[in-house]
Amino acid sequence: MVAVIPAFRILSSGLTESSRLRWNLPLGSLFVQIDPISAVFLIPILGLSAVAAIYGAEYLSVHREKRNLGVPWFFYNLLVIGMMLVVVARNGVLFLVAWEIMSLASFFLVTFEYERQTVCQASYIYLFAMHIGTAFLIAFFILLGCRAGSLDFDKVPPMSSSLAGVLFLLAVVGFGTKAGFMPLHVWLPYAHPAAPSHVSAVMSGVMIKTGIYGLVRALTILGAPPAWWCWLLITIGAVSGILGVLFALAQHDLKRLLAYHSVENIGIITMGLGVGLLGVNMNSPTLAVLGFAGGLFHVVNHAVFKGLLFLGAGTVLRSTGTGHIDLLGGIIKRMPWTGFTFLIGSMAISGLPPLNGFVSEFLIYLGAFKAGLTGGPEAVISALIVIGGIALIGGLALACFTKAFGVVFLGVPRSSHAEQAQEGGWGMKSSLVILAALCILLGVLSPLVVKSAANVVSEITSLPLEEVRTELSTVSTVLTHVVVASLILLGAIVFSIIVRKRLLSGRCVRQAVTWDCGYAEPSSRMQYTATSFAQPLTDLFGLFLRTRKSISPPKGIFPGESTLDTETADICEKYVYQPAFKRISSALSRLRWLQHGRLQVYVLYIALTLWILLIWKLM
Amino acid sequence: MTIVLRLINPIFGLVAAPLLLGIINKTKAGFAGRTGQPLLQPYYDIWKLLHKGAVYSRSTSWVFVAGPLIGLGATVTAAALIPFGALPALVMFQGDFILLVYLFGLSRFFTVLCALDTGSSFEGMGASREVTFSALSEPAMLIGLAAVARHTSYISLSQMFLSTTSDSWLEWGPVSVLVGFALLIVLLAENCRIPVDDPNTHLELTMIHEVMVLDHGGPDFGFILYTAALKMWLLGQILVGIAVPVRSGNPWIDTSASLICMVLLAIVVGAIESSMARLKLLHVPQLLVGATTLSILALVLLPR
Amino acid sequence: MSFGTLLWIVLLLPLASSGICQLIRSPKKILSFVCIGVVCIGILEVVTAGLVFSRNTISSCGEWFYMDALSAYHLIVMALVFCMSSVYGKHYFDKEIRDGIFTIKIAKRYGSLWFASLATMTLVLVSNNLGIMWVGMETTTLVTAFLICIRKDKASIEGMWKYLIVCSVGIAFAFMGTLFVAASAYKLQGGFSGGIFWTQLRTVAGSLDPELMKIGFLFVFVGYGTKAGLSPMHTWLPDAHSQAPSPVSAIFSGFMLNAALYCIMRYTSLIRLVPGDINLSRDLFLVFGALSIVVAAAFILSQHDLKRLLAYHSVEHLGIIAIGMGMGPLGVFAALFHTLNHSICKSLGFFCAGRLGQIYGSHDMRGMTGALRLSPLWGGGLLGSLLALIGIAPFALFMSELLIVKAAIATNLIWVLVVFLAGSCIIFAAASKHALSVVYGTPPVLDSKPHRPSITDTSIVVLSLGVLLVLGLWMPNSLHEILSRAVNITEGMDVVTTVCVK
Amino acid sequence: MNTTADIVMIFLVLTNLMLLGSSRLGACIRTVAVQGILLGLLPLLVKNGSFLVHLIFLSAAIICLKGIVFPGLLMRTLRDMDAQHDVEPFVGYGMSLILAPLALVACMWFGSQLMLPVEIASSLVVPVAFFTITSGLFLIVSRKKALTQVLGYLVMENGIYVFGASIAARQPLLVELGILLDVFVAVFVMGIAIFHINREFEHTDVDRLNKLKG
Repeated sequence: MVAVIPAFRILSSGLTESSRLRWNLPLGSLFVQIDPISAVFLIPILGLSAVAAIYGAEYLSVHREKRNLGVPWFFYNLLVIGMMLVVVARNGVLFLVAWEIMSLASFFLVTFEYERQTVCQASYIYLFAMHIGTAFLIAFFILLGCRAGSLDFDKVPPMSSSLAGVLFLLAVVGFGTKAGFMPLHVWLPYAHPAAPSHVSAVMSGVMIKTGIYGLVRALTILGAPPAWWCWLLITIGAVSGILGVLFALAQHDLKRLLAYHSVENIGIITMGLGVGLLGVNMNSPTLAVLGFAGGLFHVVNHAVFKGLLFLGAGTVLRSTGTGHIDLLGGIIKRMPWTGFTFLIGSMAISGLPPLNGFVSEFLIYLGAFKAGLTGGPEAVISALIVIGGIALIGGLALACFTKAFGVVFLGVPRSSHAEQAQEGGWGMKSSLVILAALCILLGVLSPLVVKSAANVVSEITSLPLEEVRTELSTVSTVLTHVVVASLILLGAIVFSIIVRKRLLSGRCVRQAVTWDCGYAEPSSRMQYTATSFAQPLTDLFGLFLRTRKSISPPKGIFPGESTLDTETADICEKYVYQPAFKRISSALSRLRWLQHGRLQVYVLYIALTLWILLIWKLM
Repeated sequence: MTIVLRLINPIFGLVAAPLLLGIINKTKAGFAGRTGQPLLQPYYDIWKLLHKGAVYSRSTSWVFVAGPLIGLGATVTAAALIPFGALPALVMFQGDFILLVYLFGLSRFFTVLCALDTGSSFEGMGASREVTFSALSEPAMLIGLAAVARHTSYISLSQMFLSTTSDSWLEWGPVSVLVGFALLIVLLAENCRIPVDDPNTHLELTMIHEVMVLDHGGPDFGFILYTAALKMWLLGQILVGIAVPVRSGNPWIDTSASLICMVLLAIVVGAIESSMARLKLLHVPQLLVGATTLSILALVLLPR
Repeated sequence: MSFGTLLWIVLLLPLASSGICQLIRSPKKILSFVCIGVVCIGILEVVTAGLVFSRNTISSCGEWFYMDALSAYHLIVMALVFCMSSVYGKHYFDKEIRDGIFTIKIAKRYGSLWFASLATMTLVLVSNNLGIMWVGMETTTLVTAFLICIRKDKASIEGMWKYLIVCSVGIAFAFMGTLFVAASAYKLQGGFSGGIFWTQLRTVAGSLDPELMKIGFLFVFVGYGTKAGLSPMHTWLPDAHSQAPSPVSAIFSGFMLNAALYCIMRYTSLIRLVPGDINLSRDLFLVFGALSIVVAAAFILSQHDLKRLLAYHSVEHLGIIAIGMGMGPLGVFAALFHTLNHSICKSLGFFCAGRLGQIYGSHDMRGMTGALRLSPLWGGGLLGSLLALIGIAPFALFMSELLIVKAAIATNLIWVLVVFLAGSCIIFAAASKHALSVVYGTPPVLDSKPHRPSITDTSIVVLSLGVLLVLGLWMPNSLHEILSRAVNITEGMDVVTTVCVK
Repeated sequence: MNTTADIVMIFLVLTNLMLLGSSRLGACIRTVAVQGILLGLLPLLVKNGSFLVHLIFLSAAIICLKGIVFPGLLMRTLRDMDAQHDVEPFVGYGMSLILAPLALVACMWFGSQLMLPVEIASSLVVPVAFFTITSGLFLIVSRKKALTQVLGYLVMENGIYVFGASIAARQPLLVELGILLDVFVAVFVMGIAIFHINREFEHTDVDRLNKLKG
């Protein structure tokens, strides 16, 4: 069952092979095709699914006696197949079916531990969000189909700008729900923590990327973009990025935190796409190439490091039994492998050189700066948004992951949970190590990787391949310099290590308690908690976060128990969706007097209906 | 030959960095009417520290040890990216300043982790302030550089500096002033100088950077001090590179001009430190956001 | 003529067996007899339908009995639903029998009425004379009324009474409509000898009196619409469905509503040929369909009784079918396809609901949790059927709704589309919330452990879900052919044009 | 002889008014019986009375069913139950009597709207038919006792029958038999149902059957 998935890897080598089978589905044809775009998304899907499967094999083993593990694995494979089908489908209906299979499979995986109340709620929200998204997609595809006469993607005629605009909006909402754009992201922080960790890794790592894929595909279908599309994408990206990382900063639960970071990274990717689209719109190939290459590269990178982080979090969760950050601490000594790999992942997601996260953000930056150089005022403004946005996101992400890693893995244990931590088995460790290695490799080999993106970008932007090649070669020379710099970094570090060894050789190196400014005995409860660590920033952006504090301050000369706890509800959920749903339901419940049990009135309805109709027709 | 030429600049930086601290201290002493410590005191300190033993907290892990080393490495690498006067940078490419900023980020990342590794509440406090302020100063710096890039129409530090000439100043004067101020604020914040932080306060509650390194000792602490000095020097280089349009063809004149400006900068910092009081911590974010606004203004004001 | 006799057999066999039921001595035997008999009749009916498809139409004893693709299609649906329900019913009543509620007296009544209702519904389908068709419909009401209150408690009697009165009134209106149509026929120059046979009316439809036909259609629509559970005439539906035993609810929801709708379709095919207000039927279908969807949404949103929930789902889906009927050939195609899917899916839903109700001792969803843990088969079946009902791919209902959306955009009826999508989203939210709360979570502690489901039960659930799945992914050519023929009949097209759904 | 037809029609209207006005269930049932007999006369009034045999047979059947059997059944049900008269209806008797003429006018207008091939020589046929239907509905809607509703339904069917007989008297037995059978079964079934209700609830107030709602 587990070994099945790597077997699929062969697929991702193919460049453009298509097959169109006759299929009697009403309004559908089984038309699949693998082109570079699909391949780019297919590779992470297969890779990450394989690694996560290796991990999951061990992760789920604790449930073995409790329930039948065939079911989750069945849905796991269904999920993988669904995702593959989504990226290779070239027919609207086939796409929708694959899309729903994917959503449904992941839904059932989320509900793996269905006895827990939180899981029920999460699964409900997830199902609902998916369905809303799908509704928009249905509208999108049917509208497309009615224009084209066929639902095959390659038969779409050029269309009027207004219609294209409508379609674009439909696509943004429909795919954005899956990808987790900021107003539509509500399901993520519920579904990801609820699912088993390897599943959340796959969901967050690759499944939400299918939303991005759909968007890219839609862009290729819809033809030349007007300027407002770019601005829309860039704005959405900036908003999702910044708010995503802010909410992540305010979380106490490790996996919830990671889920919000998915929103953030989707934001970065979207900004990349926006920049690329801007390039297409201003027909400056450099911009287009940088933007799209950056965006897609970030798709791959995010798959790698987010998968790594979720798996790491899973190991912590499984061995300590809690995901609450403030209950953990000091477990790097007990689980060194996990700790190290998680550190790599945190560095990558904070976009620190020389890891892969940096490279893709670097490309997007570069694009933005180029836009700032060349374009007119609106280009400058979008450049400003992107640069400022990513810079702020970078800073905040750094804060967030110093918090996550520092508080969870460093220091001394804050509770008995953290003390009982122990390292996972080989299956888990090996998958972590693989992903961590990938983080480093993708960073160091970035020049080569970027070169390979040529025909993807030309596919999306419909620029001539040669032009894209030349652009990419310049980019990759830049990246080689980056690599050189990181080599210097490595050298410097190694050098300083040697120096330190030399200096310390033969001198006394003692162990002592932490310098505690004269306190007698520092206990683990004196440590700085994650909440307080994030507090300056959460206060600074309190406007968006609306963190609810409940304080009972210490009173009296000999203060007794005093508590402070903070809880940050999702702003969109709390201030947009819940009121809306309340309003709808109250409006509809007005209709309920219709059925209040009086037979006579029921008969009256019929008579009245008839009379009304008769009068309507005879007048 | 060229590679040697390119190597001169970083090496020079590595050597001369602590001097700035010396100058600053001298200036402050001068303002205070003291003779003050000798100019080369920072070198002595570092030397002394390098030859001490070390004490490690029991709660720390290998991260605590790795921190200073990686910080030093990152900063040294950053030194390879910035030209000085006529001396070209060791490595130069499009968007090198992005790498620069993120290298600082890398070193900060590990400093903060070290602080958290000790498990001391004071160091955690310092760490949290550090990340807060840096998260705000990064946009200021990058947008400011974007403005410079726009009016020089280059996106590599070396080329930017080469093309900020006296007449470009005449053309973009106000913008460059805005950017200059923004960068100055960033410099002060990043190096924990007054008005953001007071390097020689002794109350842990008010410290930011100093408090994070309370537990380091011996060579590690030496590395940290040196890294701080180097960082000061590098940011100074950037500021000077943008602010000083001495571009006569003659390398000696240009380089010495920049050198003089560095000294001046140090003196200015010293002056600021001795003339201003430290801001309340709550006001620091406002200062940094102000810097960001300056940069944004600079970028938007640039006509095309 | 053999085929004619076949129709007679299909009609009389159920009557005969309903008589036989009175002679059997034990409830279990009766149930088995019902099961076997209905399956045999069902097979017979399917064979008949097959013959109809092969020979396009069958008629017998002059004009009185007549079948074409439309009625044959419905015949198949009916056979399917009845077979499923009877097989399910065989084990459903085990509990009642153990509790001594299901006495031999009741069992006899159940068996006879069951067969009788089968017979009457068949009569509706095979009769060519609109009057006889009406008689069939009316007797259906009266016969099934007593199936509702198999167990005589207050609630079920109340449900029965409401069902009886509301539907009878409605049916009376339908009869008025029939009379109007007859009148419009008698106004023809030279008179119109003979009864009101659908086939004959169809030939002369062009020259019928438009005014009378119009009024007649209004009456017929309201009348049969009451039986079909279109809002606002649906009021009897939740009461009757929730009170009836599950097999009965299944045939109500699974076929009786469709039978009523079938009658309306017959008239639609006439009214379309009548000169004058062509769009009359279209508008009626659209308005009432949309209304039903909205009302259903409103009631599903705040529903705590599982079977009432399913009943309102029927209102919704009949509404969907109705709006499909109002959207031109493609829409009608989708609507007919949806009829099949909905019948299968809804019957399954009622089966699972009934068994879970027996397990938990009530249908109040607030008390039902962890069904999946308690009884994987029925819990899973309920989850599956509800997911299918709220239109999740790759189940067949998703496909038919997709087709309806397509038809709506093709005929650009955007307002209907908006109502449909909005309503279905609300219903989705509400229904999935209920379904998940029932299926997941931790089960309460029950005094009695649920029995292991028998093999037949398992096969029912698995098969029906499987069929829905297959239909969702692959539509056999034959089905496509049948449906497009039926479409041609309802749309009043004489030349057979196959609907292109690609 | 259309005068006779008119007279019959007027009598029908009167019976309806009595039904709307009276509160005693027994009285209502007797009125319905009278109405049934009146209906029985209708087939004999058909223009150019061909098919005489058939028509006579028909009227005989109707008279004995609508005029004798059903009332008898209902009377028996009434005797089984304790309730003798319909206590406070939703719409008072006076009010009903005020509403009735309005309904009649509406029906007149409606009848004039549609050109029906009437075969009973009276311009009143169609309006009276509709009026009867309406008053039947009104009884169902506005009264509380289950029995009254059955009566209402019966009256409604009578109205339909008037309508049917008047426009389609010449056609084969089909429709009439349809009605007869239907009404027969209906009354029969409803009688049993009422019996059940009475036994379960110890009352037959329909408005107290309102447990199922929402």
